[in-house]
Amino acid sequence: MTFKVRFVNHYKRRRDIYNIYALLLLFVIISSILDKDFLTLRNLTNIFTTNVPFLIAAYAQTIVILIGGVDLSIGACISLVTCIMATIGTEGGWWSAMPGIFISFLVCAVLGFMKGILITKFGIQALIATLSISLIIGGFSLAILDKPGGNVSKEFSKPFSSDISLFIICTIIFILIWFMLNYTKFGKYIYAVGGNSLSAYSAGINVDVVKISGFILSGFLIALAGVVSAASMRSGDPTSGEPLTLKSLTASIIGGASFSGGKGYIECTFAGVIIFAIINNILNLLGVSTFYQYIAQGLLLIFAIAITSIQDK
Amino acid sequence: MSLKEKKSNIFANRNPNFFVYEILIIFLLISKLIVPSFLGIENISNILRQSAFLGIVAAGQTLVIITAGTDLSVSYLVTLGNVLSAQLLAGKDENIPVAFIGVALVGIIVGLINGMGIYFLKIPSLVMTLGMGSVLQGVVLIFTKGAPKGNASPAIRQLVSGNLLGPFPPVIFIWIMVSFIIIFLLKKTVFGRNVYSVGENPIASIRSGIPVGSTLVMVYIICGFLSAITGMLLVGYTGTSFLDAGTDYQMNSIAAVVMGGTLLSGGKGDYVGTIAGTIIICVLLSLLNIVNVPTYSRQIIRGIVILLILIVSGLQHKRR
Amino acid sequence: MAPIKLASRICMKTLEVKELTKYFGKNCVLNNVNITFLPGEIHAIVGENGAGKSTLLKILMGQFPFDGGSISYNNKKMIFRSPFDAKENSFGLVYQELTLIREMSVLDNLFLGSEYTKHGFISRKKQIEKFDFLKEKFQFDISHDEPVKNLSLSKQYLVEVLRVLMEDSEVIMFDETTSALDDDEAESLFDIIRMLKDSNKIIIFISHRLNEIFAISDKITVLKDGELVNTLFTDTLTHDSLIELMVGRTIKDIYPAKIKPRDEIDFSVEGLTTKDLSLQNISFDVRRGEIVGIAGLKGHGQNILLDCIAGIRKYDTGKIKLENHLIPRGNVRKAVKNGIFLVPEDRKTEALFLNHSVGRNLTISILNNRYLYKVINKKRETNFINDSVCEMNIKCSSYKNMVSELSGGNQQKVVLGKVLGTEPKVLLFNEPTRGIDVNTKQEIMMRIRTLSDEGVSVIIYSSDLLEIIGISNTVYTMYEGRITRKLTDEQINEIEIMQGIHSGGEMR
Amino acid sequence: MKNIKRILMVALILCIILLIGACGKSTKENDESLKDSKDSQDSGSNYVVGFCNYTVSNSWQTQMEAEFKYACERLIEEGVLSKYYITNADGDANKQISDFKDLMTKKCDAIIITAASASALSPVCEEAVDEGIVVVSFDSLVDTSEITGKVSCNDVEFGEIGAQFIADSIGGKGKIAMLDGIAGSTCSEGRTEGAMNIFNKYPDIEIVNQTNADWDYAKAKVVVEGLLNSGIELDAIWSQGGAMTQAAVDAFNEAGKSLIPMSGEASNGFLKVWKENLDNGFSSICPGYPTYISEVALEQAIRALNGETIEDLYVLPSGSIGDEDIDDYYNPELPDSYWVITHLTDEQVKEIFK
Repeated sequence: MTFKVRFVNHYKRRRDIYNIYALLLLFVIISSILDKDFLTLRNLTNIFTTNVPFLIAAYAQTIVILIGGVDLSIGACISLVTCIMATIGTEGGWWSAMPGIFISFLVCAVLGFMKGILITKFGIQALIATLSISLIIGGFSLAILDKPGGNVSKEFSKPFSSDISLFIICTIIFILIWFMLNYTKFGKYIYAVGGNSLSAYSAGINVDVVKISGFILSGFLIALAGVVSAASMRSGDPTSGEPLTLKSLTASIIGGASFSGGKGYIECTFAGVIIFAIINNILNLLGVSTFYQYIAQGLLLIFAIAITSIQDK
Repeated sequence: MSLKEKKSNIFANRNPNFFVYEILIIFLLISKLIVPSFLGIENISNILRQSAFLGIVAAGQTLVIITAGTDLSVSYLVTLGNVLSAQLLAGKDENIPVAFIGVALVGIIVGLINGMGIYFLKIPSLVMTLGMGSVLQGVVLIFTKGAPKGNASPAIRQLVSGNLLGPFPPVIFIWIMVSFIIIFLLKKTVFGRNVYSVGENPIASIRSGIPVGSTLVMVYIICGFLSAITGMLLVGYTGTSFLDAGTDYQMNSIAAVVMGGTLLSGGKGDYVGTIAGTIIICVLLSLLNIVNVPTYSRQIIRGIVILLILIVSGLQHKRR
Repeated sequence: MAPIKLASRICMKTLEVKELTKYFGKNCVLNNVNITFLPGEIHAIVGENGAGKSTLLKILMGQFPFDGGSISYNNKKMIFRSPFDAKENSFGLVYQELTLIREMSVLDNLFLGSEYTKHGFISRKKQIEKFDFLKEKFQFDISHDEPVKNLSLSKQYLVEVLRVLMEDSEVIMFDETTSALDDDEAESLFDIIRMLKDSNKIIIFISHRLNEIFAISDKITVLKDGELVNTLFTDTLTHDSLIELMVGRTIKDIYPAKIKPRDEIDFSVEGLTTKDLSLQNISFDVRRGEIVGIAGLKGHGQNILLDCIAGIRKYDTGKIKLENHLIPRGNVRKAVKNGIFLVPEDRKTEALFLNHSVGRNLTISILNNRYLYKVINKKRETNFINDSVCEMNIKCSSYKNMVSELSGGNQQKVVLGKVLGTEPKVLLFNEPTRGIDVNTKQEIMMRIRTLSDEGVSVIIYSSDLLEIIGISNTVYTMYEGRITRKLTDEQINEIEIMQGIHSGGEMR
Repeated sequence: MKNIKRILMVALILCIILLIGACGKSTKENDESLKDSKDSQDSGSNYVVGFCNYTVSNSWQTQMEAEFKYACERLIEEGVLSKYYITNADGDANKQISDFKDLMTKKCDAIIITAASASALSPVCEEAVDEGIVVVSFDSLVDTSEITGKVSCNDVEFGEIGAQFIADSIGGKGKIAMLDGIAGSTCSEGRTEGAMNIFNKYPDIEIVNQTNADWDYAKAKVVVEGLLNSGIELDAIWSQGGAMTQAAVDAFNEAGKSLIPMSGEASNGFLKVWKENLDNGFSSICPGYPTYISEVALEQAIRALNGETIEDLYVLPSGSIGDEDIDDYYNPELPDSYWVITHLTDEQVKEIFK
């Protein structure tokens, strides 16, 4: 096989990934032409670091979408975690935050388990099940903190909000998820269950267990997003996570994840998040009226999907 | 065929509406126990008025969900209808035709774009309407410059708050009319059949000679129209317009439809169930408002009740 | 095969099904079935649709529990709770429907559920080694990296088969695996099956194609309505005697006598060509009431041709004319309005609304194409449905039954009833009798024949040559997107057709 | 069908291009203003300021943002400013952090901020101050002392004024309902806290219902209608939003009940209802919550940039509108969503509300 043929074959198989990064590149180029401040190290670092909770939430959403579901309670869960973090172990050193982290992870895992049970065992569709769950979680967040406040230990949040450590966290998380999806049985099962649950069942996979585990895993990521969010805000906020629900969904979809399940890549979701972030960033830098940002985001979403769906045809 | 499939089929054959109405009655009885005056004529009239707004939006949503889609842009369209009609009305009755046409047109155009994107560009409805919602949000803000203006005209106010026809405001009768039309459309017309068929199996629909494209587009147009009109009716309720007039209609309309036994996976369900779902939600909200408990417990109770209804009624069955 | 040889094997690992009984609700789908499967033997199970063949395999595979009797393998009682359980005990089933996951690669599909791991992580290297080993052994050409959705249907079935072979199962079952393959592909599958036979596996094989069964099996078990009719050695049976066992009576000829069509040309296709050359300059005429057969190997353009005529796909140049007026291309609705209707290959996904009632399925096309008013007249609709159910002989307790509850043959009748209601002028059939038992097949063939009597032109593509030969007035053979031969009357025989579909020989 | 697809795609691409064009246009305008300011560089100081707003979901926010805009434009004409930026975080604290950093990227000399979350924005504000940027927080304050200055109009005081009015008018005894804003928001909780401070002093006041009606007319109306029908006899309603009080008055009138004392907020819509119902014996009070708070914050920031020392916390005097002051504030020509305590001129207001 010549190099060209091999490349074409490779491109065909990995088309989604290449396309989304081409789109990302396009956005970077347009943005850097539009504003000279865009392509500065400082700005690029900002784009990345201020969107870490968003990024991790989008990973969580992608995993849920991969198993053929959708999670509209991500935002509410993240708010809940920030509230927990801001009320437990608020003073003292690094280690004082540990109980909060532990409880957050535990709570999110339990919530993930509940969502999984509702969807698999009770057969309630993910959309409506997670919407209801998000109402309930929102209630609990308000019960813990009735308004933004509380305090996250400074010792703890310092390292969590520095650029380098955030970068390291993201890299580790990315590699872990990527490795999990590509090189473990569980990862393959996630794709299989989402792609065709009946086939997966007949291949001897316990579909329900995989789905529930997927929700639990996504729960862990949500907890992490919440912890990072709490650390960067140094406080809790019962409503702060709300916008992340639709944002994470949008980013996953821009990244090419399909609602029918079994299709999507973590590396594409990453690109989706960054594209989303760049749009906000460049519109801010240009000083465009905030009203137009809604329209830009809406059109981007439709635009990105239209391109991929036409290619799929 | 597997045992499981058979069971689910038997279950599906049973009229699901029966169950929703049972739950509605139980709900009303519980309300009566908690708040003795709950079933007074005035309160019923109030709840029905709330249901009318939600019910009209849910009517469009029902059609969309039967075609296996979901319309997330309804809430923004309600808001847009709200601010647009208030501005066009400017407090004068003679402006009603202009306002109605303007609002209806906007609803229809938005529905048309939604439907076209979903059918021709093959964009999943959730994504299309999500994006459209975001665009509409921007349009509302640009249109109002963030400061909504205008007022309801007396006739519109009478329509929603007046009591020309006994204790019930006329808007309830509009809802009843819409209900009849929707039920008639779904049950008795070829269009209704096509809606079900498109939701059940789009490929077979194309090959059976069903005008899939126009059916889908029509469904979204109806949904857009009804949502925008609800926005106009809301002006009669609020007297003026607000930037977040429609926010609640997104989740509530979907919840009402799903509770009413329509599957999100499409092809099944009807509006009769949705009516009960709508009233259940409005009763629940009203009840939670009256009972003096902290906001957080209200939210928790609301979520749990919706989940419980879904679980108990088992209206959804697993789809592979 | 000599019985002595068998006796010597009796001590080997045999699979015994004893008094197996299974109910679906009140329906008894298997009643006291006793079969013994021996290693190194290809055991075919035949019977009409709904005879319980697939159910039997699914029970053996642990997908369904059974209600009575026992299954023992190697003298041990077996109760499998899930397919996984069965797989652990070296049972393997090649399903009738594809069970691959389309978005995943061939390799991931092959090893799904039984991944090779190293330190808990998937070892791609080991998997590729195994894949190459299989590739060598069974001689096929598939790239392990390719997503399954990019493969042709027959390759997908091959992957399906490989999945089972890879397990080194001792009991290997094939549930109508060949129905989607053409003769060549089926033959290469048989080579693989013979190879398995030589390595002393138990092989259970279900097929509706009697030719195949005679070609490959050693023993045949006949099931009818969930009951065991008999188990016999293949060489003691003939086609006719087998059919007699299956349906309980002789069918002299499935295909009704041919009638000479009228002379006027009703429908014509001129120079159909697509850009990717999957169709090249296809031209033919169809007379009123003529039945035209299209023969060809899978993937030589027959599906595309039918899709183009029915308006499902677009062609780039050429014309299609019905009664001298042009049919617009790529528009299903216009085609249907003009009376051109396709009965598709895959009825479940392309023709039926499985969760809607029989009645709704029957009337949906008419409502859209013949009824002029938009409001449904309940009485007229019910009358039509009753007539249709009666006429098509659809077996259902009420027209309100879900179509998904019907058997394959009855589902096909629903599709046919739906199409006939619109009073078509040109009917296209893509594999009209795929997965349908002999009895229903005969009914459908009779129906097609009466239609042509009534002046409907029919175009049929089937991978079953006998069917084409049995019913067609004219046969066109296709090869690489071109029509290679036009055969009429006596020319329609296996040899001529085989020559046409296997060579790029010019049209005579 | 393929053609339709193509057309749709082209339409979409055109939309995107138009949008980018719009962006381009606005940059050009900014560039021009930059040039203008360079011409006048010797005369003025040419600061760049940013306004990090957290939401424009209601008309108060919009009007407040407009006050900032007009003030900036005036200052540009005077040559004090060269450029200004406004960001809007849509209620999302995380997005506001990133918006804030974008403003830093744009090298703003001063940033004024109204925060989505009191503590969430503190770290970035401190970071900006460390870099020598003047940061002034107002309205919804950030929770740190390490910023240049704060401008506040006390929410707690807002709540207290309304609550005191209620307590006085029902004689410190009776059943009241409370209508709150959006649950979990600083503003709403602050006002409620103020109200509770007063109500807790009167043991005879019983709070029979407390609901978050999200400052929304429709929600408040549903709540009040429900209460009226539930048979609870209310003596007063404490509301922390103009639209909510407006809704409550309407609900009472529609039910044919006689009006009870309610507290309100200085929106034109509420003043209208109030004025219409004065004859029915309706009495209310509007604590002042001016929209020009953003302008004050901007002035504070400019003073700081000019090297003056500014107060750590500048509290805007809270006034209130009583029954007798309505005519001074109510403007029948303007829509309900107009906020009457403003520094905008009538023309400017009309431009926003036309």
